[in-house]
Amino acid sequence: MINQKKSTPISPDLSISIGGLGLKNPVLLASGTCGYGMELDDLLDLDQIGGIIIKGLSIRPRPGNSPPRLVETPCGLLNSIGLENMGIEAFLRDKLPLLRNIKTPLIVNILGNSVEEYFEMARRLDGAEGIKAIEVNISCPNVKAGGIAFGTDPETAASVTHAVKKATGLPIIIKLTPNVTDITEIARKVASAGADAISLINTLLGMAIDIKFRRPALANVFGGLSGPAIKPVALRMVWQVVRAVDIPVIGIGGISTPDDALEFLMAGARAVEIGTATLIRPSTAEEVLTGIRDYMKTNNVQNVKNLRLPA
Amino acid sequence: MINQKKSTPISPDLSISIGGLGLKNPVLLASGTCGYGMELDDLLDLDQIGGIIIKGLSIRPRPGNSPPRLVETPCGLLNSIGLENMGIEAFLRDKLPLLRNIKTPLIVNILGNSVEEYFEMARRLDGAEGIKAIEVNISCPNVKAGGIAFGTDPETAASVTHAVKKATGLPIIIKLTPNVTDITEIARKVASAGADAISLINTLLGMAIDIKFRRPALANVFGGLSGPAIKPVALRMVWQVVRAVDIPVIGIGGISTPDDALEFLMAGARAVEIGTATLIRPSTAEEVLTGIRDYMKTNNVQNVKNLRLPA
Amino acid sequence: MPGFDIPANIVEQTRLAHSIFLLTVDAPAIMDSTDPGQFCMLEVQENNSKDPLLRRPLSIYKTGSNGQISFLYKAVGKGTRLLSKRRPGEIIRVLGPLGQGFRLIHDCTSILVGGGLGIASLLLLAQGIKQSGRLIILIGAKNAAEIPTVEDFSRLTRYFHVVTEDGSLGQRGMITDLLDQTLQEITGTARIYTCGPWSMMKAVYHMVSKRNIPCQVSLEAAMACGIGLCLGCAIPKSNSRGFLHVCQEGPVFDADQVHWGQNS
Amino acid sequence: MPGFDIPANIVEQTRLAHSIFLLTVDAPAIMDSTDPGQFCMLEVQENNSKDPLLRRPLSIYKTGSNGQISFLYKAVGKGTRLLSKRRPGEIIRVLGPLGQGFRLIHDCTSILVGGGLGIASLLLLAQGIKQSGRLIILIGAKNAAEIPTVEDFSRLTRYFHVVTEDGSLGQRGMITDLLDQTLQEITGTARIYTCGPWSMMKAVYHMVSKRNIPCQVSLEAAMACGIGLCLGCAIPKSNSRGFLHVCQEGPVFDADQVHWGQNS
Ligand SMILES: Cc1cc2nc3c(=O)[nH]c(=O)nc-3n(C[C@H](O)[C@H](O)[C@H](O)COP(=O)(O)OP(=O)(O)OC[C@H]3O[C@@H](n4cnc5c(N)ncnc54)[C@H](O)[C@@H]3O)c2cc1C
Ligand SMILES: Cc1cc2nc3c(=O)[nH]c(=O)nc-3n(C[C@H](O)[C@H](O)[C@H](O)COP(=O)(O)OP(=O)(O)OC[C@H]3O[C@@H](n4cnc5c(N)ncnc54)[C@H](O)[C@@H]3O)c2cc1C
Ligand SMILES: Cc1cc2nc3c(=O)[nH]c(=O)nc-3n(C[C@H](O)[C@H](O)[C@H](O)COP(=O)(O)O)c2cc1C
Ligand SMILES: Cc1cc2nc3c(=O)[nH]c(=O)nc-3n(C[C@H](O)[C@H](O)[C@H](O)COP(=O)(O)O)c2cc1C
Ligand code: FES
Ligand code: FES
Repeated sequence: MINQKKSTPISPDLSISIGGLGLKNPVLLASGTCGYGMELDDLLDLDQIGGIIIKGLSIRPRPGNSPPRLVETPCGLLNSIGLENMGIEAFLRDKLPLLRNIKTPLIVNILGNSVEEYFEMARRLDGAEGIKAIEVNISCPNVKAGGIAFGTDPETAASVTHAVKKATGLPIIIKLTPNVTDITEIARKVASAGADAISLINTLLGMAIDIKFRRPALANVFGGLSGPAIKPVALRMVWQVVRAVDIPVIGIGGISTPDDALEFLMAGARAVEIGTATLIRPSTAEEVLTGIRDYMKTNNVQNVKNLRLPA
Repeated sequence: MINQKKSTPISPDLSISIGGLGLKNPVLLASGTCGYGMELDDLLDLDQIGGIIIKGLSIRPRPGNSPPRLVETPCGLLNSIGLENMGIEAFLRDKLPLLRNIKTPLIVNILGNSVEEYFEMARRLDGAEGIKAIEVNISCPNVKAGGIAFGTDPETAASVTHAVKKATGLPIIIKLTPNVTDITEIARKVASAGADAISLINTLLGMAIDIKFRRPALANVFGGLSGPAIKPVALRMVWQVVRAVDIPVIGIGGISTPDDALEFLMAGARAVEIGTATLIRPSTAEEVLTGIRDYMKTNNVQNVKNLRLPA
Repeated sequence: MPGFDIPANIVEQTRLAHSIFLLTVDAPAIMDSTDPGQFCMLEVQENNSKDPLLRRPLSIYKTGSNGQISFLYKAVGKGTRLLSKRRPGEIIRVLGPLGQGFRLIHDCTSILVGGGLGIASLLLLAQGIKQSGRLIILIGAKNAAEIPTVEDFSRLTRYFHVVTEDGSLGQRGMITDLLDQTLQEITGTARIYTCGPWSMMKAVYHMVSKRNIPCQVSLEAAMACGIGLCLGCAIPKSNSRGFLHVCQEGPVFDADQVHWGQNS
Repeated sequence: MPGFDIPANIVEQTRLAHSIFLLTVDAPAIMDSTDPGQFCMLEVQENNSKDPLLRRPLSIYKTGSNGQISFLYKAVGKGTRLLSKRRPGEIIRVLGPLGQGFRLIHDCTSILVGGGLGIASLLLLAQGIKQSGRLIILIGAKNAAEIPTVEDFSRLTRYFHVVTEDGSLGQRGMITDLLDQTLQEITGTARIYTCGPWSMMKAVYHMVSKRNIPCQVSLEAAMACGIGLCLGCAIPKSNSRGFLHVCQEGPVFDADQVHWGQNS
C-alpha cells in the first residue's frame, strides 16, 4: 500500500509513454504559454521537463486579436490572443533548427479553420526532424460550419482526428475544449476515430467588463479563462474522460503546485501540462516535477502510474 | 451621457420589474446561500434587499449527501449539499408564516426529479400567501431520462417550463445550468415555452481530490463550483443570453463586490443574485446595493436599466 | 440570533510555540454574549484577496473583562498561516459568537478531556464549572509544545492531569488510560466534556457510554458560513438517515446523537 | 537571455507621498545587467495566495553599487497595494531585467520628457546620458505629490524644468508647452526620450515628428509573463496589420513604430 514507510528510500520511476512516445516524466509545458520553447531557456532547465508543446501553429501566419488581450480575474487569467503565430512554415524554417539542441521531446500544437487545413499541417509536420508528436487544438471555429468550434461537435471532432491520423504517422493528441455539455461523448468519438491520446482542458469561455470605461475588458469581448480558478472543472473532466476511454489522458488546467499535479495524476491522468503558471513563475514545471518525485519517495510509490485512484 | 458630472446630485431609480413582479432594487439573495431567510436576520437588513430566494425545495424532504460536502478551491467553493431541504409542505407550514413579516418579496426555488414533480410543486405554491414568484432549478437529474439534468437538454427544459407555467399564475424564473455547449439554445427554448425570466448561472460541475487521504475530497465525488472563480464564465453567459432572448435575465455567479454586480448590470442583467459571498460576509447584498447606488450617483445614471451597454 | 459581524481591532498576536498562536481582538459585543464552547468565523484574507475564499472557524478560548476575546490556534494551512501574519493594530472581521456551546450541568463531577488544541474550546467551560462543582481536567497531547497554555487549566483545579505521548510534559501515556483510571477512582455522578481529535473523542465516548456517563463532544467540520445558511457542515446522526449541522446544532453535541462509525 | 528570477530580500519600503512608494531589494544579478528603461516582474502575493494571480511590471528606477535595485511605484490597485504592504526582511520574487531599454545616442542634445510616475523609467537613462552629452530634463505632473523624487533628476543637469497642473511645484502649466518652448530654443540635433501617460506621449510624438526629431517612447500594456511567452502585451504597429509586443520588443520603441491612433 501507498502509506507504508520503508527504510530503504525508493527511486521512483516517472517515465511514461503516450501513443508510443516515451517521455522521461509526466510534466509538460502547455501550448501558448511557453512560446516557441527557447524563450524560457535559462529560467527553466528545458532538458529536465517531460515535453514541450509549442504554441499553436496555423497554416499561414496570424496577427492575432487587437488589444487589450489580457485581463486578470479572481485566481484566473482571461486571454484573447487570437492564436497569433508565425505560421507553420516559418516555424519549421526559423525555430525548429534551434530547438533540436534540447533533449526534451517537442510536440507541436496545431489549429485550423477547416478539416483540410488540419490535414495539410499534419502532413507537413510528418517528416520534420525533431518533432515527436502533434497536439491538435480543436477549440477553433470551423469556418465552413458557421464558426462553431470543431471541439463542440462530436462528429466534426472525429473527422479532424481521422484527417490528421491519415496525414501522419506521428502520435496524435487531441486537445478538447471544456465548453461542452458532455465531455465524455466527444472523448469517446475522438478515441474511436484513432486518437493516440487526449489532452484537456483548453480554456473556458469567459468575459469581463471594464466598468470604468464601460466596455468589455477584452477588445474581442470573449476570452479564454485559465489558471487556478478552472482547476476543479478541469479535474472533473479529466476524471470523467479517464473513465470513458482507453487511451492516455493528459490533464491541464490551473496546475501551479505539485499538489495540483498530484490531483490530476490521482484522477488518472497519464501526464499533466503546465500553462498559466509558467507565465507567472517560469520554473513551475521543474518545481512540480520535484514535488511529485518527493511525494512518491515519501509515500513509497514506485511508479507514477500507481498514483491513480481505483474508483 | 454617463460620465457627465452634474452639480445637482440625482437620486437614482433602482426599481425593476421581473415578469410583472416589481422589486425595489435589483439585488437578490441566491437560493441555497440564505437558508430559509430568517437565518440572516440581524446580520443583514432583509427589508432593504430586492428579493429573497429561498433554498431549493423538493416535494418531499431530502436528507442531502454524506459529508464531506464542502471544499475550498482557488477563489471558489465546491459544494455537494445534495439539495438537503425540509420539503415544500414543512416549509409552507413552519417557515412561511415567519417570513411574512419581511417586507421584501419572497421567491421560492424548486427542484424535482420529474416534470410531474415540478408541476405539482408549482401548483401547491400557487395559492400560498406571501410568495411572489417561483425560481425553477433545472440543474437536477431527470430520473426518468437516465439522470441527465433537465437543464442540459433544450426540449426537457422547455417541458418543465410549460408544466410550471400551466400550474401557476406566479411569475416563473427558470434557472439555467452552465454545464452546456450552447446556453443560448436552452435560453431561447425556455423563453418560448413561456418563462417570465431566466436566471443564470447555477454552479459549474467540478471536483477536487484530497491527496493526503487519496480520495475525492467530496463524498459525492463531484460538486458545484461557485464563487469569484466562476464570474468570468457567468458574465459571458449572461451577456450571450441577454442578447438571445427578450425576457429579463438575472445574473448570478461570483458576485461579491459592487463592481462585480455592475459588470452584470452592464452586460444587460435586469437584476443580480448574491450567492457564495453571503456565506462569507452576510452583509454583502446590502454593501453591493450601496455601491451600485453610489456608482449611479457619481456617474449620473438615473435608472438602473441605463447601465446596460449597447453592444 | 446568529451573532455579530464585527470589524475587530487586533490587540495581540503571540506565537506560543512553533506554530501555535494566541490572537486577541477587541469585540465587546461578542464577548458579552459568549457561552463556553462557542466559536467565531474569522476573515483571514487581506486587501480583498479572494484566495483563500472562506473565513476560518476558531473556538473562543478566553474572554477578557475589557471586551476582548482570544483565540488559541495552530497554523496548519493557508488560512491559519495568513491569519498568523496579521498584526496588532490591524482590523479583522470576526463573526460570532456562533453555535450551541456546552450545556453545563451542576451538582456532579465534571470531567474535561482535552486532546491537543482541543483544549481551545474547554477553558471557558472549565472556568464556568469551577464556580459550581467538582472539576477534573485531563489533557493529552503529542508533546508539551502542542499545549503551551496548560497553566490556564492547571490553576483552576487540584484535579488536573496531563499526559504526553513523548513524556515531555506530565506523565508519558495516552489520555484514554488516564481517563480510565480517573473513572475508576471517582464516586458519585459524573459528566464528561471533551474536545480533541475525532479518534480520541470516539474512544472517550465508547469508554464512558459503557458506564452510562453522559458525554458532550465538541466537533469540527468544514464550514463555509458558520450560521446555518449553506448546510455544508453536516455529520451523520447516530440513529437515522439524517444529518447534524455542526455550526448551528453544534459544535457541541451529546455524544449519543453522533454516528461515530464514519469519519474516523 | 530573459533575465533572472530571484527571491530578493526587501531592504527598503518607503512611502514618499500619499500612495507613492520606493521599494529597494537585493538583486545583484539583476543590477549587474540592467540597461536604462528595462523593467522587472514582481510577485505581489503572500503565502501562495493566487489572488491576485499575476506578477506586476515595474520599471527599474535606480541601481545601487551594492547590488540593490529600486522601484518607484504608485499603489493604484489590488496588486500594487499588496506590494506596498511587504516589509523589509521579507522575500519577494523579482524577474528581470526585462525588455529592450532606451537606445542611447551620444553627440546630440537629449531631451527627457517625463509625465507623472513615467519618470520611473527615466532616471537610469538620465544618469547614462549625463556621462556623454547635453541633457535636458522636462517633467510634468498633476501636482508635486505625484513626483516626490524630482531631486534625483534636478541634480543631474542645469537644464531641468518641472511644470505641474496646479502649480504646486515649478511653473503651472502643461509639459507640452514646456517642450514646445524648449524645442524653439535648442540648436543642433536633438533626440527625445519620453515616458508618461499615453495621451502625453502621443502629443509629444506629434510635436517632435513634425520637426523630424527622433523620439523613443516607453510604453505600458497589460502583461502576464513579461518575457514573450503569452503574446498578451500587444499594441498595434504603425504601418501594418501586425502588433508589437511591449515586454519583448519594448517597452521602449521608436515612436514611429507605434500606431498612435488607437488606445487613446
Ligand atoms: C467549530 C470549530 C472550532 C475550531 N476551533 C479551533 C481552535 O480553537 N483552534 C484551532 O487551531 N483550530 C480550530 N478549528 C480548526 C480550524 O478551523 C482549522 O484548522 C482551519 O480552518 C484550517 O484552515 P487552514 O486554511 O489553515 O487549513 P487548510 O489549508 O484549509 O487545511 C490544512 C489542513 O487542515 C485540515 N483542516 C481544514 N479545515 C479543518 C477543520 N475545520 N477541522 C479540522 N481540520 C481541518 C485540512 O484537511 C488540511 O489537512 C476549529 C474548527 C471548527 C469547525
Ligand atoms: C513595462 C512597465 C513598466 C511599469 N513601470 C511602472 C513603474 O515604474 N511604476 C509604477 O507605478 N507603475 C509602473 N507600471 C504600471 C504598473 O505595472 C501598474 O500600475 C500595476 O500593474 C497595476 O497593478 P494593480 O494590481 O495595482 O492594479 P489593478 O488592480 O490591476 O488595476 C488598477 C488600475 O490600474 C490600471 N492598470 C492595470 N495594469 C496597468 C498597466 N500595466 N499599465 C497601466 N495601467 C494599468 C487598471 O486599468 C486599473 O484602472 C509599469 C507597467 C509596465 C507595463
Ligand atoms: C496566453 C495563452 C495562450 C494559449 N494558447 C494556446 C494555443 O495556442 N493552443 C492551445 O491548444 N492552447 C492554448 N492555450 C491554452 C493552454 O494551453 C491551456 O490549455 C489552458 O490555459 C489551461 O491550462 P492552465 O490553467 O494551466 O493555463 C493558451 C492559454 C493561454 C493562457
Ligand atoms: C451551498 C450552496 C447551495 C446551493 N443551493 C442551491 C439550491 O438549492 N438551488 C439553486 O437553484 N441553486 C443553489 N445554489 C447555487 C447558487 O444559488 C448560485 O447559483 C451559485 O452558487 C453561483 O453563484 P455564486 O457564485 O454567487 O455562489 C447553491 C450554491 C451553494 C454554494
Ligand atoms: S457552515 Fe454553513 S450551515 Fe454550517
Ligand atoms: S507579457 Fe507575455 S508576451 Fe508580453
